[in-house]
Amino acid sequence: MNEPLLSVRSLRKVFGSRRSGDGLVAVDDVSFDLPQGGSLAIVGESGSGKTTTARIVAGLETATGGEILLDGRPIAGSRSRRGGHGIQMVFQDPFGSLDPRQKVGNAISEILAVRHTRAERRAQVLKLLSEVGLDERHAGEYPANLSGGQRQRVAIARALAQQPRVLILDEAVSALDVSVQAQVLNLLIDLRARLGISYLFVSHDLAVVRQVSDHCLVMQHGRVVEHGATGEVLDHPQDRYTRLLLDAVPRPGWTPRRRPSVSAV
Amino acid sequence: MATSVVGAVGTVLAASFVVFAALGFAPGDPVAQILGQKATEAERVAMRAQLGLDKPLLVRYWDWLTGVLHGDFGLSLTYRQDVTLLLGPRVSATLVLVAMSAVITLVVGVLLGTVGGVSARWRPLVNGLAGLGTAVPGFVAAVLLISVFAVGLGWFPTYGAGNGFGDQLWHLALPAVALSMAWAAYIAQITTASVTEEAGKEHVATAIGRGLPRLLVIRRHVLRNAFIPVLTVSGLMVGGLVAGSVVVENAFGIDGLGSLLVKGVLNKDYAVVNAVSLIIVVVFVVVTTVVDLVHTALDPRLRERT
Amino acid sequence: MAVVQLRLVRRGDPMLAIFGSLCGILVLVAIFGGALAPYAPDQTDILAASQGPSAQHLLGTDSLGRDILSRLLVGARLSFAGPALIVVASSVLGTAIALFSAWHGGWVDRLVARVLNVMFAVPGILVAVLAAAIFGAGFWAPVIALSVVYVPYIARVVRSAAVRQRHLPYVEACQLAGLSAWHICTWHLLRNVAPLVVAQATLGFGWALADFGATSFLGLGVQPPQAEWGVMISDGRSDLLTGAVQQSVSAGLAIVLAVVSFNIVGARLSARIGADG
Amino acid sequence: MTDERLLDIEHLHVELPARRRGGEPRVVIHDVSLSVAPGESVGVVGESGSGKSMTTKAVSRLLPRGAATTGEIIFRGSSVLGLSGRELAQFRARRISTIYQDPRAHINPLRTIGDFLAEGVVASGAMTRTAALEAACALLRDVGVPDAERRLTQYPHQLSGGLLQRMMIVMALLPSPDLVLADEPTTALDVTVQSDVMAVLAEQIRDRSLGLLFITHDLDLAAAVTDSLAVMYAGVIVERGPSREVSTNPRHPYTAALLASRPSLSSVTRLTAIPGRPISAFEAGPGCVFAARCAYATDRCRAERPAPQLIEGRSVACHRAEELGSVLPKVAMA
Amino acid sequence: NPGGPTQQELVASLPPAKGAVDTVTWNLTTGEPDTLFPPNAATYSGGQVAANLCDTLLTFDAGFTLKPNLATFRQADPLTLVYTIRDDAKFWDGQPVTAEDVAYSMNRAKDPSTIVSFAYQNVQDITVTGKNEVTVKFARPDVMFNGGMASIGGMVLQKAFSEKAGETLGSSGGGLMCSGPFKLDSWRSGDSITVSLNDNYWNADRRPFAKQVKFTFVTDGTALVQALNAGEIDGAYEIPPSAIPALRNSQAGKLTFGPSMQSMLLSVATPDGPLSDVKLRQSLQTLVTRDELAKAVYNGAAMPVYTVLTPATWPNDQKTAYQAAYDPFVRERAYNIEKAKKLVGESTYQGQSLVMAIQSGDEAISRTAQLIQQQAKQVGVNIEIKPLTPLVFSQAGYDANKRAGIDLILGTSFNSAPEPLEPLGFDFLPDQVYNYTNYTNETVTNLLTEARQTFDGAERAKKIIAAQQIFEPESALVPLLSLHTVTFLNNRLAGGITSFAYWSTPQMAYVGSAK
Ligand SMILES: Nc1ncnc2c1ncn2[C@@H]1O[C@H](COP(=O)(O)OP(=O)(O)OP(=O)(O)O)[C@@H](O)[C@H]1O
Ligand SMILES: Nc1ncnc2c1ncn2[C@@H]1O[C@H](COP(=O)(O)OP(=O)(O)OP(=O)(O)O)[C@@H](O)[C@H]1O
Ligand SMILES: [Mg+2]
Ligand SMILES: [Mg+2]
Ligand code: NI
Repeated sequence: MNEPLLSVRSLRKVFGSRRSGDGLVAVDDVSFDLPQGGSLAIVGESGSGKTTTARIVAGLETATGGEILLDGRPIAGSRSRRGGHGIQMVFQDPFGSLDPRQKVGNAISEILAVRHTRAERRAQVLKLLSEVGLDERHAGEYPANLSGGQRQRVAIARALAQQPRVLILDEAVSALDVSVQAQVLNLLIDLRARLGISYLFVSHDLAVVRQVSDHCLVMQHGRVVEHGATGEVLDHPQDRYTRLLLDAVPRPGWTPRRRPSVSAV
Repeated sequence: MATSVVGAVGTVLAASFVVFAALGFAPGDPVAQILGQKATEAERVAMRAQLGLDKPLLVRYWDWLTGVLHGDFGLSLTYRQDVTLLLGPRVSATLVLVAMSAVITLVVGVLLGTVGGVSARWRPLVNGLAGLGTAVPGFVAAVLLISVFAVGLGWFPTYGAGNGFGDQLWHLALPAVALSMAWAAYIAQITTASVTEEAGKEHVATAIGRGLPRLLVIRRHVLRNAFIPVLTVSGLMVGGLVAGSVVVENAFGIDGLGSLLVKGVLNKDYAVVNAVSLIIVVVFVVVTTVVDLVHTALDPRLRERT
Repeated sequence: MAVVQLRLVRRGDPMLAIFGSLCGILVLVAIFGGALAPYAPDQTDILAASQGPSAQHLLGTDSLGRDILSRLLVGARLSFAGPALIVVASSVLGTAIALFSAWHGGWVDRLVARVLNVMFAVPGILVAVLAAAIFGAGFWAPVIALSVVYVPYIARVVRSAAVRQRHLPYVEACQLAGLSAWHICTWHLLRNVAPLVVAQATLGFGWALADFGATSFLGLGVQPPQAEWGVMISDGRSDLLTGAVQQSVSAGLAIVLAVVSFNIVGARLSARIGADG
Repeated sequence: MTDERLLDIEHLHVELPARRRGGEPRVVIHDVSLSVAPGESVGVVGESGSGKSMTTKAVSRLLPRGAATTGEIIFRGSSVLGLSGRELAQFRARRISTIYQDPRAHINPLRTIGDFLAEGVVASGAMTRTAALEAACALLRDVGVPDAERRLTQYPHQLSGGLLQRMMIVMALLPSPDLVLADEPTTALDVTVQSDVMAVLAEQIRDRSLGLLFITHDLDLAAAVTDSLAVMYAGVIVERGPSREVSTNPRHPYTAALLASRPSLSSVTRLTAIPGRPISAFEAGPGCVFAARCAYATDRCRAERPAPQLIEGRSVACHRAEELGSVLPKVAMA
Repeated sequence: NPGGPTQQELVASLPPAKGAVDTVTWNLTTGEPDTLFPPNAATYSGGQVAANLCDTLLTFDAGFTLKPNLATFRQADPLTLVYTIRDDAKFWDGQPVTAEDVAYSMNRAKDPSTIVSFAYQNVQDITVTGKNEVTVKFARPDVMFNGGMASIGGMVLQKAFSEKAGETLGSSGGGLMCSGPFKLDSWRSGDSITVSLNDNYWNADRRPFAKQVKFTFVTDGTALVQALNAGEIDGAYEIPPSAIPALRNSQAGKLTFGPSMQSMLLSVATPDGPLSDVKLRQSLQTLVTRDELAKAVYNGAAMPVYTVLTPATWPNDQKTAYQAAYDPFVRERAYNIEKAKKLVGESTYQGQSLVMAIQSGDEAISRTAQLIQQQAKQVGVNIEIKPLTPLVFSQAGYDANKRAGIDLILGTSFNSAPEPLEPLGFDFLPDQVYNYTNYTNETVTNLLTEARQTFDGAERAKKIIAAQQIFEPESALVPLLSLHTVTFLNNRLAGGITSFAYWSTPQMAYVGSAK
């Protein structure tokens, strides 16, 4: 395997009191590689540090420790915008991820303005929209007039406008209805195949993860408990926690099971 | 707890310093007030030195601050006497006025607002009344009340703060009404909005869905929760009433802190202005802090943060 | 912003329509009141002083024989100009502070919050009196003072809205897209809080009208012979005792009407913004 | 037969008043018929906006102000819609209980868990406060909450989501109701916690042989915990039948499509997405509510709304139910 | 006369009271005094209250004739005045009033930090020269000095008490020890001052009828009218003009207009600027309708005046001489719009805006200013009104820097005695603070200086009138009104001084029951 596009080494994030050091450890010693064109999923229960990891990689959060390498070179750890490095992100909430008072066409062309002339921009916007299955009509709409799935497509188009090499998807399909989720998942799968973008795919839905990722990372309490090829991990889980997770997914023939005892909270 | 006290003290210090400094910018020479117009320049310079007015601002502030901490508010330049003596009776007049207004505001505002919030039938009326009420500024209310109740009907006196408790209540009734009108209406609006919002909350739907009696739901789940924002606004209200009292005192010829403050500023009577603003700021800060504490006591979610 | 307002009016809210047009009429009176006034506002006629309403003087005359109706109409200009300036100045300043504070977050935000707290603690009237002492009583003293006093009220509301916007993912998406902080603040945050600012300012206009009138009433603001409603109330106070209430009462009612209209419009606009999400 | 029924919803139709003056009233439930027998668990599955929550609200008569309801809701033989104020309170206090999706929003944050649990039974006069708290403690232990006494003195914000949902369950069971309405009780929870909470709920319902109306958007989950299943789309129940049947052998194109768009945990397959987006009842045209997205729709489907018809023990609202029976893909059991 | 009483109709005092009364509530309309320490009690309120508490060395009667009081005086020579203190006077605490106390009090007043110290400006020293004798030595002869001893400048305090009280003497916390008809009981700051009858008062003529007097501090006209009409307050001096219409027909009591030495005038504030043009100044003299002003703004509580020396300041025995010199000015300066227009036309005035400063917060002054502004506009003179806070306004009174940008000052002034030299000395002698236009005229200077040293009344009048003929035509002062003292007294009471002499006499001693 050639050199990974993105490597994360011993990432650590502590929230809260920096001086006394009694803050909350959200991410603890997380390392992984993301090859060019690959797709890596991070799964785990709520609060396990998935989002935090993704945000650090995107540069929206500062790591307390560890390093992130792009093409083998460390990128500045602080709040410098990683957009320029080819890392883009799609967020979970389809309602919050677009400016409610900006037409979606403008939202995309605004970003293109950095690199393109006005004339190029319009064509480019339409091209990007058609890439995600939308058309000119949608460009003139306000987000409020689009459905959740359409908004999420716009968010993807906007991320694509930057010609990213890594696309971080933080629960990008979790808020969608099943019928729409399937559309967006298909879109993502197609886009990766077509454009060769790498995905860092954050989700708590193991079935979804199975469809879109090559490798996956299981996190619990900020730590990586299992790491491997997705099929392998899901079919032959090694870690106790991964098994617990898998057992809890409803499917035909499944019955809910009570955990031996509820940990005191 | 500790942080809120530190914050309160910081606020008091900062606000009092701002006032202290701003007063220095006002034109006019306080010495003129003391010496009259016929004194010579040399006498004025000497008097200024005697009063310490030639010292730098920070030194003067420090002197004043240490004085205040020892209970000494300094000497009034115009009255040539301890500010403490000047404050005594005026504080009580203004305090009674503000307290009466606060009681009227809270009782009327909360009652009206609760009715408006709980009953959809009465809500338009309450909203209308409250909308009208908030639009009647204290000085307009004062003029209207005087012309109707004092001049027209002769039911109330129009001047002074009165002596003794009962007399004071009687004298301050109209001013208190004038002062509280807009605020009572405002509190009624806030209460209505808050009660309406709280009544629409899901936990209230749960309570109703459990078949709890309506009154119980209103009392336990709607009102108690709805009073938290009302409480916060009440903190601001006390500040507003104290500020509004200046205007109302003027309109009703009451010699209170407000008129003392206005006179003090116009005469550059440093000690008086600083003392009065300190009192006002402290009242405001204490009330906000108390409101915060009550808020914390009412809302368990806040309890652990401190 | 006017467009926003128009669009809201068109969406069919009779209260908003009625009081919105009332506000419009009042503003027109403020601008063109001079042309409508039957007399010059400061034209004295000692022989016709303190008269009751008559055909010549619909609202009677004041103690210097000036036509009260004319003064009321002309007085609208100063009565509105002051609050308008106050609202514009405090909104601009308050919004700028709010956006700055919300954008930076962290200690900057905490510091701003503290400073605003201190500003809340200094009573407005004290600032007004100080301003009158520093700048001299007149039109500008209360305008300057109240502009400062209103800043925390605007800033607090706008800040919390801006913070809410700030944490929406679209802002982070913009950051990731390499857009500058200035661009994001002006093109996205500002645009999204703008309706709130308009609503807040409209509400604030009502309050400012009352407070501005109060400073004139106290003799710290607009000075006679300028026609202004607060001044008129104060002027007419001594006539109350002889039963000549029309000056104070008509000016008082004018203030109440204006404040009611702007308050209702402001509240409706805020409510709509709340409903819009 | 009817006497055996716990709850019968017949041709329920709900209209909400228009958002703005002069607007059209909005239909949110078009035609829903459902029944729950004592001890039976009935699932209602559908995407967002299909009217699931509205159905539960209609049962406990908690619809938004101004809602117009037609049809019938019969509880143990008497009409719920006809209950007087006092009877309604008794009905809500003793006969039915509801568990909501977001326990944090549905519990008063200012009151202790103990207050929350005991309040209902104390107010309806069923128990004294002490007795209620004791009963709550016992129930808490049954649902696997250790340290029950301490929990009673805690406030909602001190508890995790899963724990809070158990409190909801205890609250719902405390007055010993006949019917429990559960509106997406686990949607906000992690899968592991969901499995746990579901297990608790299912066990309690079974032990007490209560009726359960279980609302969810997760077909697999519903199929796993219920006896019969209703699939809802745009205010209409498109298919109703025994859970196992419906989830493995769909007779309505929508049910089938829903199943096909579910990603599988065990294999990577190209998902068959349904084009378009889910709609609400008031957006539907005159024909079949699903017609616009249906791969099998005919002109008739678009013009005429199909009435539910009984096929193989299932009620299916589709003109082409008969002919499609063999066409629609079946789902293999894992 | 719809405008109010003429000079002749003014009432200086009311018929005497008939009997004792328990409490009189009297309002101080200008508000709470700053201090009662006599040398600084130069305000309307402070002086009025102090006059009831502290005896002056000399006194005026209601007609402003100088009389002995606590002392008699002897002009030993032009530079020496000898006061002999009566031996039966006692302080409130029973201690006798001694020459020591008198000399101490006078020296306190002479201290340059006091407001009355100007009255002592020609005094060299003050010494005790006998058991009951105090001698005042002058550096220059000063005919005005004795007049000053009849008001706050000549009030006697007890030395022992005053030294003990120190800084707080005369404040609400410090109190006073004097020998006047009333004792100071209490001063509740912000509420009232209460004084009570001094049982041991030496002067039987001034033995008070009231056991107790309570001074209130209502400044608001509306509130005052209410209180007076309701009988909550028995009386007040200085009733504001705006309250007059409402009190004129009061059922509760009566309004009285009395003579006063207060006047309102418009002064040119700067030696340069458009108003350095004499023609423009003269136009100001005739463009104001003084009669209308007196009527409309002052509701009859004022009377037009046409020269700086107002009739009220003319000494009683020289009235005819002054009147003769006054009349031509009345004719010349009567309201005449055509004449004013012509004068403006002849001047160099180009329509610049003239800034007129007034003290903010005084309603009558504000209205006067508005009226003047309107009338000036009719002859093409643009006046802009600039209200100043009291502090700035009074500073502008003596500090030329603070008058920058101001062309005119509209204000009031009052004389403490009917002494023409008092205002003239301030206004027309070189290097005087109130001589804003730097008016210098050697003849005028000489005449006035001589007059000050001339003890013969007729001679002095001649010199003053001669000076007036010179300065008045080009004067930078526009006299407008002589203001009356307006008094309200409840019908249950009688007696009392209703002229401005109330300010320097124990006026409350005369108020008693009407029955
Ligand atoms: N800004 C923050 N300040 C403090 N703590 C935070 C912050 N953001 C996240 N955390 C905490 O860090 C931990 C990890 O959070 P994170 O959002 O990464 O979890 P997650 O795996 O994405 O969970 P979810 O599935 O709920 O999205 C949580 O306990 C969370 O409360
Ligand atoms: N309080 C309300 N006022 C007006 N319309 C409402 C209200 N609540 C829901 N609706 C509308 O009623 C329709 C059905 O809503 P309902 O909440 O029953 O859907 P649901 O199936 O529960 O969806 P979800 O899965 O999102 O909970 C939707 O179109 C929704 O927009
Ligand atoms: Mg997350
Ligand atoms: Mg729902
Ligand atoms: Ni604390």
